[in-house]
Amino acid sequence: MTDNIYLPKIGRIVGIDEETQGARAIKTFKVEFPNSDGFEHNCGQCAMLSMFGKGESMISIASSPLVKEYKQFSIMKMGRVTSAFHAARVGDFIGIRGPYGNQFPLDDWKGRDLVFIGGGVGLAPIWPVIQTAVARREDFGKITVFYGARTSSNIMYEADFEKLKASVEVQLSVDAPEEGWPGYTGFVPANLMDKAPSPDNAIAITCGPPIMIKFVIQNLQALGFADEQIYTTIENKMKCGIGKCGRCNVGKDYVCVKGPVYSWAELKSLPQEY
Amino acid sequence: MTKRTGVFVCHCGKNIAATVDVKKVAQELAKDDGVVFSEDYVYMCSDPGQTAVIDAIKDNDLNGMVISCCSPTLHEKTFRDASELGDLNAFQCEIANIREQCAWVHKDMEVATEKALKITRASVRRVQHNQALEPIGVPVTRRALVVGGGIAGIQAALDLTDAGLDVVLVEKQATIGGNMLKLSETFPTLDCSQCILSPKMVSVSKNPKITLMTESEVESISGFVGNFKVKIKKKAAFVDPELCKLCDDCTPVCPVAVPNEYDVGLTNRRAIHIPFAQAIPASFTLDEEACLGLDPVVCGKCEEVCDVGAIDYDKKPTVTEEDVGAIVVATGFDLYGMEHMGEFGGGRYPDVLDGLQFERLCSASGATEGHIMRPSDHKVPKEIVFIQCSGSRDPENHCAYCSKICCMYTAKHATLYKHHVPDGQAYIFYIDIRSGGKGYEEFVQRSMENDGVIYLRGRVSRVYEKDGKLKVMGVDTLAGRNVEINADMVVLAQAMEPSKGTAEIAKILKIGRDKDGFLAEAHPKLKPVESVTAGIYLAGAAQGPKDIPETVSQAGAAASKVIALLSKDQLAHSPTVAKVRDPWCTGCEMCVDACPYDAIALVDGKASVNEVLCEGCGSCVGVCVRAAIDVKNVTQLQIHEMISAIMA
Amino acid sequence: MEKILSQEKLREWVDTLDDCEVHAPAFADSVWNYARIEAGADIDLSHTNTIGSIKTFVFPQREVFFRFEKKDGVPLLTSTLPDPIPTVVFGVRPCDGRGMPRNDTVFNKEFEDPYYWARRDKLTLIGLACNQPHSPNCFCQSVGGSPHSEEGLDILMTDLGDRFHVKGITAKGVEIMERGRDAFDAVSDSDQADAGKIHETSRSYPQRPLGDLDAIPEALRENFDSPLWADMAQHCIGCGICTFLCPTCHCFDINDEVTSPTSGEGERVRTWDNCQFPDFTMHTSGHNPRGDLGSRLRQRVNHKFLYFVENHNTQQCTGCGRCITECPVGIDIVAVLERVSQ
Amino acid sequence: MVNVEEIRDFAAGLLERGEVKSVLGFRHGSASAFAEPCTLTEADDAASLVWDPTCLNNLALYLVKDRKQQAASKTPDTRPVGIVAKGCDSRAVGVLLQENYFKREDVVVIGISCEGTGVVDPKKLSNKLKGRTASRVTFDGADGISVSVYGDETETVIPAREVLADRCLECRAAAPALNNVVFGDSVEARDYNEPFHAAKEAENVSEDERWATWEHHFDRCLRCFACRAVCPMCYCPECVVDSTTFVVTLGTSAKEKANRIRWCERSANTSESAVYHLTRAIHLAGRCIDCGECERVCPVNIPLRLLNTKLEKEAFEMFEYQAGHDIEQASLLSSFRDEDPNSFIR
Repeated sequence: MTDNIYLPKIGRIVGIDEETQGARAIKTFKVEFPNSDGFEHNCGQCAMLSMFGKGESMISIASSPLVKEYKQFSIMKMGRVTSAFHAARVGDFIGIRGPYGNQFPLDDWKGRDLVFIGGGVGLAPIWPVIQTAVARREDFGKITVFYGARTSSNIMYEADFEKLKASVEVQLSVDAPEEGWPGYTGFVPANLMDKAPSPDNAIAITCGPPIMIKFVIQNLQALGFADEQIYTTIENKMKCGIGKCGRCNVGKDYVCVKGPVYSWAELKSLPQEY
Repeated sequence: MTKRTGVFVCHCGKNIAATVDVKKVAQELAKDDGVVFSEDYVYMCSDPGQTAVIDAIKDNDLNGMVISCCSPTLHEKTFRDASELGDLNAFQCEIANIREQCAWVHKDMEVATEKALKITRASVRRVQHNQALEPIGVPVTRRALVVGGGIAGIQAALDLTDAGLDVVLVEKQATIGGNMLKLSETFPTLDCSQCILSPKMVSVSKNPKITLMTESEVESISGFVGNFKVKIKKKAAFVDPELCKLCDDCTPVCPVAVPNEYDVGLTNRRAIHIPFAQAIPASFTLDEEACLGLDPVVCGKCEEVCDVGAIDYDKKPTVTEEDVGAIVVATGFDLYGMEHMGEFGGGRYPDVLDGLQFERLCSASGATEGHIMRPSDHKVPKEIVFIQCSGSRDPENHCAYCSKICCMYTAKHATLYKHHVPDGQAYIFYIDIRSGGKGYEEFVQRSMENDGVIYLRGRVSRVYEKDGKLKVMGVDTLAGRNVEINADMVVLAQAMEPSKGTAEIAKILKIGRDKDGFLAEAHPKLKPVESVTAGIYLAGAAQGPKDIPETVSQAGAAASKVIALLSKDQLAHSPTVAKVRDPWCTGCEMCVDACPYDAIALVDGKASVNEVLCEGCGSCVGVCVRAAIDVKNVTQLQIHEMISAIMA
Repeated sequence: MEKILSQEKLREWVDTLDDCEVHAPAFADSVWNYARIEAGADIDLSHTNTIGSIKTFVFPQREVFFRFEKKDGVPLLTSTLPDPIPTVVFGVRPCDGRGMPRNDTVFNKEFEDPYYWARRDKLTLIGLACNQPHSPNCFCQSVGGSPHSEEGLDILMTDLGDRFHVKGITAKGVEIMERGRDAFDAVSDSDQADAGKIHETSRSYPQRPLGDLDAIPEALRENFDSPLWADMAQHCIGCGICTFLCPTCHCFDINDEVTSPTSGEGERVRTWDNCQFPDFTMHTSGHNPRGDLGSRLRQRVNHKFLYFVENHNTQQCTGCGRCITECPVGIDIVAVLERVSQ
Repeated sequence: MVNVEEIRDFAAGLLERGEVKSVLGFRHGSASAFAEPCTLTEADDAASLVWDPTCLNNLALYLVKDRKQQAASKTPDTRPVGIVAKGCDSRAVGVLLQENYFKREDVVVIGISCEGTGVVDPKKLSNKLKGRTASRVTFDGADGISVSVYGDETETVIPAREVLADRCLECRAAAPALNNVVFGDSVEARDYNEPFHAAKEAENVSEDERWATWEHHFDRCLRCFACRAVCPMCYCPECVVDSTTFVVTLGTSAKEKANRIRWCERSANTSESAVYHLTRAIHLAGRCIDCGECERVCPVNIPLRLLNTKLEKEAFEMFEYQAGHDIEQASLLSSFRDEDPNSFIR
């Protein structure tokens, strides 16, 4: 008999970090597989997380594939399922299906400079790429991470950023002036223009709010990045995660299977329906 | 926020514990999601019980609690107060009623326990979605309105002024006094009605804190408890009471005679008249409807003869607006119409009278100056039949309820009759005698024993006139035979019904009425003088049939409720009010129409709730097909949660 | 295998399938629909097309994936994979038959859907060729099918008046025929000729043309941003009739249905969903990539005539015409394609 | 008799003079004999308007749609809309006016009297034609409907009463009372069925049988929601019994979304579908104007009209209330009378 693709594996929450507060708070969950039936994943892939009785949500896997002990998910409190996650405690059980979707072609980028541009919770999908790239530091050229949050208290993975600074260039920004803020003040696309990374032999990877992505891509193009040098991930409402339920398609592609990672060149060829 | 709910299951001695396994309820609920504390105790409402609640709140850092005990009407306040003492918002405390709604109505312990569990669980699910709420503070106007100037209204007004409050007393008729003014003697002491009422009426007229408005009616009301605005319409004062010298020069010249309502139609009066010699206010008045047209060209005779110029036909009705903080409604009763009693000759034969007419016959101030005689031929009736329950206790044809006072006043009538006509014979047809009250039973016995009144247990089927007599066809069920009496007079103890204006005033004030048309009390036992609208209280026979002592007590009770209400600078209005969920509202206005308190209005095309006016009754929730309105802490979500907890 | 079955022997054949669930069209509530045939009951094959399509046999409107409960605090999941007895469906119109391989594709692809296949593997489809179109909205031939298409069917029957021509197409079909071999007669040349003639006549009825099928994808691509869509969807009411009745529409929703709110027990359930419903693609944030009726009509048409063609090289439409006939407001997929192609 | 040319001229005039931004009417459909809705914006297009016994739709639905579109639009076009309305349809406009959905001046009601007949019931017609499809359906005199059959173009005249929709047989207001203009004669006496005939018939069945019937119907329901989607009264932004419509705005919090009540699940099983249909029926009590659209569109022929007319009958018999008859009247659900026997606010 074939595997039942709809039957989730059981995961256990082993750590919860409160990343940001507020109405749309973000928490990061570390999840283990107590039945040692976990799965391997690639950078950029997602998993369908369940709170039994509430339902499922597609969430990007925010930990590096190199980390085997647990998977990490950063979840913004948005609706029924995510609220249930936010009410969860360490030790609670959840369901996981996956991994789903394609991946960032990290192997194709050997020897190139990497520019990561993230905003808000949009850092989560590209975080495993950053982590993996840092772990394989010698494979890549210059690595720069741009990240912006509304305020300094909204910065995700704050402690990890400190470690990151040892091996890559980190450019943090906050939207509005704050006393004692050492980094850039202003929006991410502006910070990007300000620092103007070179497009030569570089790949730009961006994720964040739609409006941020729009201006980041405009600015990247202005800096001379070609469409093929720009990568992003997109999201749509998903129910099955396996290209059957019919709702997440952008043109002929089901994002859950063909996406979520697209180069700007690929994305441009699809209908603007996401 | 993580739910930390506490559950407290009360034994209520054996009241609950005899039927419900309270320990099991507490133990089972301890396993429920979010329940961090669950215990039972023998008397939760006792001092140690409340202390345990307060301690448990603090020790377990509760953010919600359910007391599983008796009805919330009994102890919701008790436990909400305890909740506050434990630093838990009072509205995070809910009562699960497992006594009245479970233990008392079941016998099987297993079943009752299961039900108690579900009731409590539903409340737990509800309270877990309760919001912390703060009472809404409302300023008060320290002034009261009394509607109706009968004994109830008079008593309430006087009691209110005793507490230092200003009172507006509104009476529809030209004089205060109401029905009591028409009575001769009162049971069981047979003291003179007017003698005990008149001093009170004079007190009203002399009381500087009472603004007396006769010939006036409440036209409309706005505002809310503590802050009503009442529009009062006063009929045109064609006779200026300040100028009127009570000389009575005007009535002889008046060409119009109409039945005198004060004498229940037994006598006539003129269009210009004084209702009654001791009327308060003491003034003549002009009956606008009877008068030939208020037009000097047509008549104008009374104006001509009035030396002091007290009469002015050009006067117009006036409308004044009064600010009051509370209202007592005491609109009294009327007797059920004689025209309904065709089988007893009611409305057909002049010698078939109703109780009030008989009172007038007995009264020294009445048409016959206290001599009992037949209206038809002024002969003294030698045989008189009283029929009790005339129009009462007859759900098929008339009023379903018992009018309560008729047994007593009929006994009084028969006694008075015997005092006036010692050689006459009085018969009373009755179903049963209801003489509960101090000295009442003795009074009835006396009428039988001392006055030889013949009590016939049975119904009268028909009364008809034959050979100048009223033939009363009845049955004596005790003797088991038919009875025929050739009576000279028949007196029907007509049912009491709310006075004619009661329906109108109930509508204007938006207070409910019961199925019989009497004003509805907020709770039949625990809130007998409160109406369903906050700040409006009930007194007297408009709320239900009652005699004078009861009426006076209720009037005093209503007054003390008003005094208590207006003794504060600010009123705390319950915050469990309706709240509109804007995106869902389509502005259909159904809730606006349905709201009995006028608390909802459309603002920019969406319903908007005036929280001070809202009583949280939920009528709006019921009519909103869009589910766009909720009552706080009784939200749809909470109801859904409760239903699913019960159905699970 | 080809055989002849006289009308009166149909029952005899059906009776040999007593270990199967047998379904056939039945007229009830003023509408033809599939109904379970109890043992010994007659089958009426005089039907037009059924209102519901045969997809319900493999993709029921409600499918429980698994039950969940808590055991010692740990979620315990119990799969509810169906294990049905063999099911035989009579009277499948060829358009519906052609829908089945298209559904197979969807439920196969990268991930095999065990619930679909558990039912599909046990399903035998006995088709009935159409001797004439049932409605002016039939357009099977315009999408590459035919009134006697064998695609997707295990057996094809042709009504020759007093008898059926019965052709076993798949091994599964032949096996079903074998079981009732006593009921069948051998096929004569004249039977073959009669069947051929009926097939030919049935093809000759005029059907609504779609023009050049191969040109449609390009037309749809070009008109993606056309204001035509909003115009054509102007009277659409956003109901689910077109997709729920469609033999190839397969979109679904997955929800948890809690059966005991106190213990948290419940079921994860798949239900039909519908690209015409407003929440179909609505993100939790409220953003909706297909927020208006025009874009939703475009999605339905594009899915069938563009995306499916791009992915699987065939239309996801078999011309049954249900969506046209049953649309309460006259939205007509043929007319839509005509307008887009102009 | 209704002269369709007059309707066309009137509609064209409205558009020409700019008195309306559009006219909602009927035109020939591309798919079958049945007319379909159309929205005219140019006077020249008025020639496509038709009037025949297949003009089934209650176009008031599109007034609701327009109102929703204008509310969502940054540049709303608030000019009035013209609508071709039968008697029942005009009552729908009446209810929408009672419920403040728009104002009287926002709509120009082009009333058409159904005179002695009404519109056909596609299911009855289909039964009549033994499953075959009609290719042409027209009025034939005062009490006749002429029908041509697909694949066999001979014309048959059928007595109207045999194929008219039940609601037309029971109709009490064949001519729209709420109108700016009426075409056709107001026919008072209509010798068909008494009002609520079908509902009364259904009541004459034992409780057990009734339950069995409805269980059967609810079990068949596909939950395609066409009945709700086609109903002009079902204009709620969010339907309380269903998760396919819900309001999410930028201000909608995660908590509100998480706490959204599922009164009924998405599963199309008997109990969930019963909750859906019964709740809908209750929400239409005193609002339903018996246009019969819910029943007409049901692909599996659930006799939904019975549910609604049953409640309409109760409203009429208990409170003499008829939805949409008096646009000044308070809605049934929100009004009470002092003499109502039950205590209202306790």
